[in-house]
Amino acid sequence: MNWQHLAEQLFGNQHGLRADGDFLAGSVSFEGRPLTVIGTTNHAPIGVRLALAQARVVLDTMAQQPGQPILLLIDTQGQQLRRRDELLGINRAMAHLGMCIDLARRRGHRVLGLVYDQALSGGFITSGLIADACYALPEAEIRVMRLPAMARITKLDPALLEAMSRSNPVFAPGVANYVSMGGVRALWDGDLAGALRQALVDSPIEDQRARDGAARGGRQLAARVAQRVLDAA
Amino acid sequence: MISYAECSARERIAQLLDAGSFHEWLPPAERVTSPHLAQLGVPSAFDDGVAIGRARLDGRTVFVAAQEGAFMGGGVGEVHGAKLVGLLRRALLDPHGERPDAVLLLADSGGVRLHEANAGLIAVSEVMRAVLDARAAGIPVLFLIGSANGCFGGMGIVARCADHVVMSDVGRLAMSGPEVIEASHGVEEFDARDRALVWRTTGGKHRWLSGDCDTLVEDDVQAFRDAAIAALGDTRPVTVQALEHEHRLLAARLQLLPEALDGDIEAVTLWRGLGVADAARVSSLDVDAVRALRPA
Amino acid sequence: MSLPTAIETLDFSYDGARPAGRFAPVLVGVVGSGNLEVLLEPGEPPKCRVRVETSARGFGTIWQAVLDDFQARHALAGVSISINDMGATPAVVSLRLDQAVAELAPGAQP
Amino acid sequence: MTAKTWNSRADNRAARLARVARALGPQLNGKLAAPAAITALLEAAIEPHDRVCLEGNNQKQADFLAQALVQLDATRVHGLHMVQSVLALPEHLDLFENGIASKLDFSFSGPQGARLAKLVSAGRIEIGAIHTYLELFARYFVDLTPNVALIAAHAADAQGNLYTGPNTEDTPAIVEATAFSGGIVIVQVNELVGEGTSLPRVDVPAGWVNFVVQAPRPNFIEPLFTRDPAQISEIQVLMAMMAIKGIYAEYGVQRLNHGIGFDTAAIELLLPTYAEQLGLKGKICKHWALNPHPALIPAIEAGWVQSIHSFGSELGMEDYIRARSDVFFTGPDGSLRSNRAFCQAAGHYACDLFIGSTLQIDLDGNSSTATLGRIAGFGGAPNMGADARGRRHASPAWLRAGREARAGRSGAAGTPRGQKLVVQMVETFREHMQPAFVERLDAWQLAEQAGMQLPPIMIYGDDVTHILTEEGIANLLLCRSDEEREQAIRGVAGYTAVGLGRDKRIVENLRDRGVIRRAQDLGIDPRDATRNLLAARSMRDLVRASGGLYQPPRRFRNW
Repeated sequence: MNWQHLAEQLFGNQHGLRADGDFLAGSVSFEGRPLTVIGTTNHAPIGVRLALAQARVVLDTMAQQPGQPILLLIDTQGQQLRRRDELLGINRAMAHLGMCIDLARRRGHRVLGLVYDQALSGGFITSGLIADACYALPEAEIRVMRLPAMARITKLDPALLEAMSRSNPVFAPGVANYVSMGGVRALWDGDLAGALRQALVDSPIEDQRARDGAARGGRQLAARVAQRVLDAA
Repeated sequence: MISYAECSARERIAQLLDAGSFHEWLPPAERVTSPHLAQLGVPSAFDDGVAIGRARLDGRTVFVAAQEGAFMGGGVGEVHGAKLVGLLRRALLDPHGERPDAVLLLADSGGVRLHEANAGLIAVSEVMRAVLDARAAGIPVLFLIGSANGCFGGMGIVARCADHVVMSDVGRLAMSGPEVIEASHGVEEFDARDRALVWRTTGGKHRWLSGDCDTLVEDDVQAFRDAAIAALGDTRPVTVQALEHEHRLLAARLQLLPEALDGDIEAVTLWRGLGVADAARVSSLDVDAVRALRPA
Repeated sequence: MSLPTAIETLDFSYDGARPAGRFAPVLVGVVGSGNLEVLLEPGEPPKCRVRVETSARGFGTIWQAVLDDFQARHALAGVSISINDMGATPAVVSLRLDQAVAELAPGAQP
Repeated sequence: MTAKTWNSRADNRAARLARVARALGPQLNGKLAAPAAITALLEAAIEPHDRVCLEGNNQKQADFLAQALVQLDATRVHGLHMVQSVLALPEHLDLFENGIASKLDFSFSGPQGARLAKLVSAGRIEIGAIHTYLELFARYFVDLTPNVALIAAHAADAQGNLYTGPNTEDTPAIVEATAFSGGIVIVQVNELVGEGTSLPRVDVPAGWVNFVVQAPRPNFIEPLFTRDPAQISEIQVLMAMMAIKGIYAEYGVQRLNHGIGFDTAAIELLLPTYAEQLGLKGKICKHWALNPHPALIPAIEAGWVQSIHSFGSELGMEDYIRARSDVFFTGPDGSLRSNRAFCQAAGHYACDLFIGSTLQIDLDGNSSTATLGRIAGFGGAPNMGADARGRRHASPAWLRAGREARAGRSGAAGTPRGQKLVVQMVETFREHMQPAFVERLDAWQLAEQAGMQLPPIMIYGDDVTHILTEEGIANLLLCRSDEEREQAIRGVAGYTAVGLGRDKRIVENLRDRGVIRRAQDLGIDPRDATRNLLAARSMRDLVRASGGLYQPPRRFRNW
């Protein structure tokens, strides 16, 4: 779904969300309450510049609209794969973005992520995955990398990975797998505004993803192993 | 002098912390291993590539995790990540009345373990949140980076979420590996075989000069130990003011570096812009000399 | 489904003459390319059991020969040996096994 | 009746020079040709079916001239007979694909070995023979004399004098053979020094050079002999300990050559540590025929090494060599003068020991680096790794090896003489569990495939004196029958099929006689073989050991 269409479904025709290149931002009104929207589009690669642009809006929201909820609209091909960005400390810029979002949460801003197109690895860790909860549209795609590239790097047989990905959500791209592993709290299907309204009310503040993954059967060990560490003599 | 880079994860623990003080949780004999590897023809490791536990550092209680880079490049999988999360939570929740003075993460990781990609990605994000939870509770988190694999991918982000980062000059801290960038944008963009270029872009000296790490040390276990002891009290609350300061710094840095510079001059140009005297000679200088170059 | 790349598991069992007694588990080595980890734990005397999980399939006879020689050197009893292997050569396997035995309590050594 | 012409080669050279002058016109200034005129120069200087030596060895490459040669019009220049040390660049084989060349005599083809095998089996290349370096140089002066030599030097002056820099390598041998037999010498240089400036030194006098062209880029040099100590394994440390204690100390080896590789780098790095502890300083390893291996820096600094003569140089070692001129052969300008031909001669006649690695060894002790589908050639190993039958001067190591080989023998076989120590050092399994010991070398099958007259054996079994593996040292000098020899080899072949096929009783007997010596027989505990014994464990340790004089190439620097 393109972002304009999404914004109209969520916030109506006069949504006030603006694109600056691949960067989306705006203060919108959702059912009479103000909401900060931050996002990217065109499968934007997240480089230093785009990470800082997002962080700026989070900082401004904290300063000017204390407690105002923040919605992150996610469409990224992952981190910018450039030497220049590495030199400039892209990991630091992304950590900064993540820490801004995290601090906003701690200061009472409800932060939700929505993968409306695609989400990949680095670009996802400091957006949807650092929010209170992350949601996705059913047609969205989430992955670390494509199977052929994964096969090349791990030197595993692509046919084997393909076969594995059918039986084990750990390997395969797809929002359903992320739901079953707890990484995505739920899919938003049909009444998107209704789904957002619900999420603003009932998204957890604590990190429940490991427990969700265990309950849904997609990630059996994470919660259990972490608990064993807590219990160990 | 014992090379930190050459040590295994368990050797680092043994050498860095007070002798004999390490008490391991979920040790190898408990066989808490990855369930995802065997079907891919990859053997598992009895500790899933990370040793965690409680120890003493200069007599003070610390929690420590050491990643083993030789196993799957130190990649974070479901179990590996859960051990890190459990360690950080244990520091925070303190169920046994043993609250540590710090959590030390001896990073040696390429980031997400691709063999369990989705679980690894979520796990890294859980580690990141757990690090920030610990910090919010006033427990300092220290990253030590000086291994052969360095600290890349999601772990490169998590490292920058810590209170304090110690690096050696052979350590590397970055996001994408040079091989990945070369594969995606060509050898002209990043020649992964040009190790000098790789280290100018990601290595400890550069991270020191640009302020991306807080301490620069020699590739020596004792030097890492001394730096960790010195950093024990270094708690840095995450506040709006601190993040605004960080934002100004990063935004200003972005302006220092013109686009599309050649790899031969790019790093030196940035160092000059940052006010580093003698920028051209950095590659040939030793750690002591480079330490003195960082602008105040 | 059995895949050609799956891990191969090999089990060996010996009777030994030198009881290892009680000891804390010993771990030596790292699972990395051309390397292995060896975990020694107390077992049922007089047995010395060895379980190997390896990514290099089809070398059962070599493992047998390497372990026969190892047990001929040490004659361990009451030891359970677990190995995770990523294609280590026999020389590295023998070295790790000897390193692990050296970590056993001194009383266990002849 | 016409008079017999006795100066046709000189006449032919004069004709070629005149042709070049006409073709280039103002683009030729004295001996200096414009880079843009390189095609015209080569087409005028080279005649169809010439023997052409294109300088290229395992380090420096006349790459600009190679690229130019490939571009020539094959209707004008074709059927060339290439005589050259190494096939390293793709252009070296492109020449045969596009019809410019048809026949080849060479020594080594490492990186191009697979492609060479394909071209040979497709009938695109006729191979005269595969040589050792010294053997090929020798034939330059007998029946493979080049008509045209295309060489590389660092700098030239206005007269055409050449400075070859540290990587002199093959250049003197090639130029001497060509210039004194009516041939044409064309050189690519990195720099031209202006009128009034003199070269650091003259390695080739102008009178032997016909044309000089400045290449747009410096000639390529491969840092082939740089081994990062970080990659040396503990098994290699163990084998190095065994080499030092079981062979170097045993024979008192003072003059030696090391092959390329991590096995021998480990030995170099154990001299100032393990060998020092054994009290061997001054008793072994004083004189070397060796490239400037960075791994030898700690031993040099610790005072182990008196002299090193080199085949070529090594990138990054220039300043170090300059500052250690007591050890290296350097010119009055301070830079290294290497010379492959002389160093090969030195390695053959003046060294008591050669030690190197191989890929396969058979039950007769024959060893080969040939693998199926690749024609790799030999380089210098067969020359170093062969007994010097013409040697007459004695040394303790040489005499002792000779005594061991001859004890109890009579007649010609028992006549007292020495023998060179030729050591093959291999792990029983290479990576991916490939056994180093085999019943039959791949070389035999390769010979059948490529229609060679002989299998490409690198070092013949009857030249090998010791085989060293992590399982022990087999001293083949002490074997008195083919069966003993076979069991001695099986006895150090470990868990390979060859090793498991040993007769345990005979092998134990050989061990009792000292024919086979295991680590524990030498008083070495394998658990002591840790990387901590290495005098340098990283590239940076080497730089430190050199006092900052060694400047490793970028690809080796992790700082």
